[in-house]
Amino acid sequence: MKVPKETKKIMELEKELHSHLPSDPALRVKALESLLVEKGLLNSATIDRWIEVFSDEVGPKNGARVVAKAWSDEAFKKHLMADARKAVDELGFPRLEANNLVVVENTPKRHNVVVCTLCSCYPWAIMGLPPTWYRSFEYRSRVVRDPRGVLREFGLELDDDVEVRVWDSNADVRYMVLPERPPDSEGLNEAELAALVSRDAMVGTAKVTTTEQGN
Amino acid sequence: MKVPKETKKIMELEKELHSHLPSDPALRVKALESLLVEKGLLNSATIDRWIEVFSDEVGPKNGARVVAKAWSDEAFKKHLMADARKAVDELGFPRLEANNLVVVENTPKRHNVVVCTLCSCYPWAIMGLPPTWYRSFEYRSRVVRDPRGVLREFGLELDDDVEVRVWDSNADVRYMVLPERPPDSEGLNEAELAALVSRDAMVGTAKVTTTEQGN
Amino acid sequence: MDGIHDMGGMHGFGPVDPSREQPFSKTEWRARMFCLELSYTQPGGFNVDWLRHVLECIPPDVYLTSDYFDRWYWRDVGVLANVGWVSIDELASGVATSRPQDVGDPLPPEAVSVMLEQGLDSRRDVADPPAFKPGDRVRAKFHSPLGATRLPRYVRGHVGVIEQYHGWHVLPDANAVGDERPEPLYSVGFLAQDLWSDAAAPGDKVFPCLWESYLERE
Amino acid sequence: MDGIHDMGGMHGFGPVDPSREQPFSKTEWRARMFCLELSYTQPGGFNVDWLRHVLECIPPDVYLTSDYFDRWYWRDVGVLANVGWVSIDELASGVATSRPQDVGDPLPPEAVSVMLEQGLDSRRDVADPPAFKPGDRVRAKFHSPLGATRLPRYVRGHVGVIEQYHGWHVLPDANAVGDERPEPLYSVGFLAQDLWSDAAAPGDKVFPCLWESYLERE
Repeated sequence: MKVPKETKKIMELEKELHSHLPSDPALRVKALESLLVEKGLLNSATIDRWIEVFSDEVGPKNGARVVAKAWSDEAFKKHLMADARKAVDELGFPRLEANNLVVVENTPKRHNVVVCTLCSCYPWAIMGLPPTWYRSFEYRSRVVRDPRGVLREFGLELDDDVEVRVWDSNADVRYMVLPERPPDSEGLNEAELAALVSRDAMVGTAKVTTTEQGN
Repeated sequence: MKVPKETKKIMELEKELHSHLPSDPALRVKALESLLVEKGLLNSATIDRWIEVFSDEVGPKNGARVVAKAWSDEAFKKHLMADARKAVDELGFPRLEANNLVVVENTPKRHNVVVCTLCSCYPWAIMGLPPTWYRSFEYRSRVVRDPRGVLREFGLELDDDVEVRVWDSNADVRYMVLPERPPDSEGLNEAELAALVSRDAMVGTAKVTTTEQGN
Repeated sequence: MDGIHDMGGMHGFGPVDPSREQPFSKTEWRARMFCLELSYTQPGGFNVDWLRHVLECIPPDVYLTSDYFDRWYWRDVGVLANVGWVSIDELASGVATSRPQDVGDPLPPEAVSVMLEQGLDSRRDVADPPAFKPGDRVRAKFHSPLGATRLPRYVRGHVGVIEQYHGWHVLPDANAVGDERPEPLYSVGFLAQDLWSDAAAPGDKVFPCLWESYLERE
Repeated sequence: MDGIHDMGGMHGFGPVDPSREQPFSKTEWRARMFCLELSYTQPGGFNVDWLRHVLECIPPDVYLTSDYFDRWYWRDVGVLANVGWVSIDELASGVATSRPQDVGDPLPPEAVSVMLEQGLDSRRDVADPPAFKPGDRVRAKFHSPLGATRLPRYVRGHVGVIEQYHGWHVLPDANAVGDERPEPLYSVGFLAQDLWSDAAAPGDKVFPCLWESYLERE
């Protein structure tokens, strides 16, 4: 089917739709689902299945395993930094929204942080759904301009001599931050290390410590 | 009194004010007026007096007189184009928001139109209050980028060989457009000419014709 | 400041409705708000650049969803609350719990004609010659401080031609914070086709007014 | 497009609230909306660049006042209404009055694992060498068509340095309207101090991904 694609027409249409439909999004979404099912365009069981996937099967635990392995296995880390997608394939993780994965490494003198200023792109298959704050206008607008100020709001204070690198996921490249391994974590195995790695640490808005639980 | 002027603090304050005050602007404005009167910061009779001024004493009729005189008196027009403020002083018009007046002249090959993209600056003393559409986001955002499209929405279609000049009143310079005199207006005196000149013609979103009444 | 107010050239707003008019009378809240702004005693005295900047600090969603004169309300209560002359409780109730000291009498109705006659003028009497003359090619700087400025975003980084020199005017960036620093002011002409990828006609031009420190010679 | 979505660097938004979390379950409308988007039959087939562009066409005030997943709703009903597959009356009532022809069966739950495994990839297998290499200095063009683009406004006109080459990827500007035109894609590093007047630290950098036609050699 050839779809007409005129920006001005879509702008008018969006205005019209908004001015005619009720305000409660929960009601509108429910009506949309019923309508699409009736029209043969949607199977509600497929929605249920996706919700299961994002509740149980993909999430920041995937990324935490990647981080823990990179900390524990120098050859894997080298592979990960050179070609993150292939390295992550080894762990059997899916590829949805992570086909062009790039891992950026934090060091004592360099801190990385990830955003999508234009919408909220995020490596779903490796990290799950983006946090609510990641999708907020506050984060999207401010972290490219005042990263140190934003990180302070997360309780993360960076020294002046640390270089901050902000990665904008405005294309289909998806970023994951490889945080610094906490200094007092020598005795831990991969599973124990993975349990320390929070979602926020892989976006770059937190550090990993041995006293904190991953989420 | 030394006023603290910190942008970040004002942003926080505006957010806080908005989240705590009722939604109906009519009620809020009424409460503000009472409050300021009680505090000795405001005299309600002064508001009433200003409303009289803007209802009866200043308005587009002032500008229309300027236009009609420029059409009828070549020496005045020359003075107006060289130093609009001094020329307008001759007519005894006030200066509020028009101390730095510039008149831009329409010709068969050049059409001028005025906007303030950053707020809604307008030559009050000469033209009265800006029209509602002049203050709209639609006009402010679009007329600098798509002047021909916006003018079409006013029913004004310009030929391709007419140069469009858009004047942004972002500083304290205020613009008035001197429209083209309609060709079939030879016999008319200044007062009759002034009656033809609409407010929109002096902003540049209309032409003057002998069939149309000024407003 | 890169705020929502700086909307010249923004896509996404629909057609202009030229027929929209709002009533203006002594009982209309919009008329009262507009004229209140011209009448009340402002802390530190009237400073249009500070007022404009406070308006720009309204949250973007509130800015886009409020009536024009309601934005004036948010601005003026911001100006007053900033110095502690009004509180949120007072604004909600309309009842004063304190009164600012040493503010003198409020503006009487008789003062209106003088204000109307004279207005305010950002121009200053400086004899020094300006750096640019009509015809000079200049580039607008990437200047976007967190604070007041009147350099519209749509010309930043672009080259234009000086059209007209308007004398020395106080710089809004400084004046907003109480520092009067006049500079030469120019109308600068930019070709629409340089500014916008979707500009329709080759000869069309846009003329913002730019202060000298916003410009560099090209 | 110079839309409200292009908010990188905009002032006026307040502090981030890291503690905000939203529930995700089978009965939550946000979760259903998110997963509906992955499940329904889209006219012309799934095209992420078109979907993103339709989202950008939501009126700016609606964009700023709607929940994230509610914006997804507005996008998807726009996509559907644009081809006449749904009407405003149907969306309001939830009751279908017509049914699109020749659309086949909707996506079954069994298809989810394959989509999850493979995802979609904007990369194309093109062997031609890219024009730029890491270390090259490039300037982002003033490119702001009335249409899809992924060139963020905050780098336009600024000079950066090629950091990394990512192979050839379909250009969103063309792909959104159904024209697959791959180009070399790069991460480009810009000094924060070049981009923002109020940048705090001298070494900080911002790295958007830019397609080759967005850039010119400096």
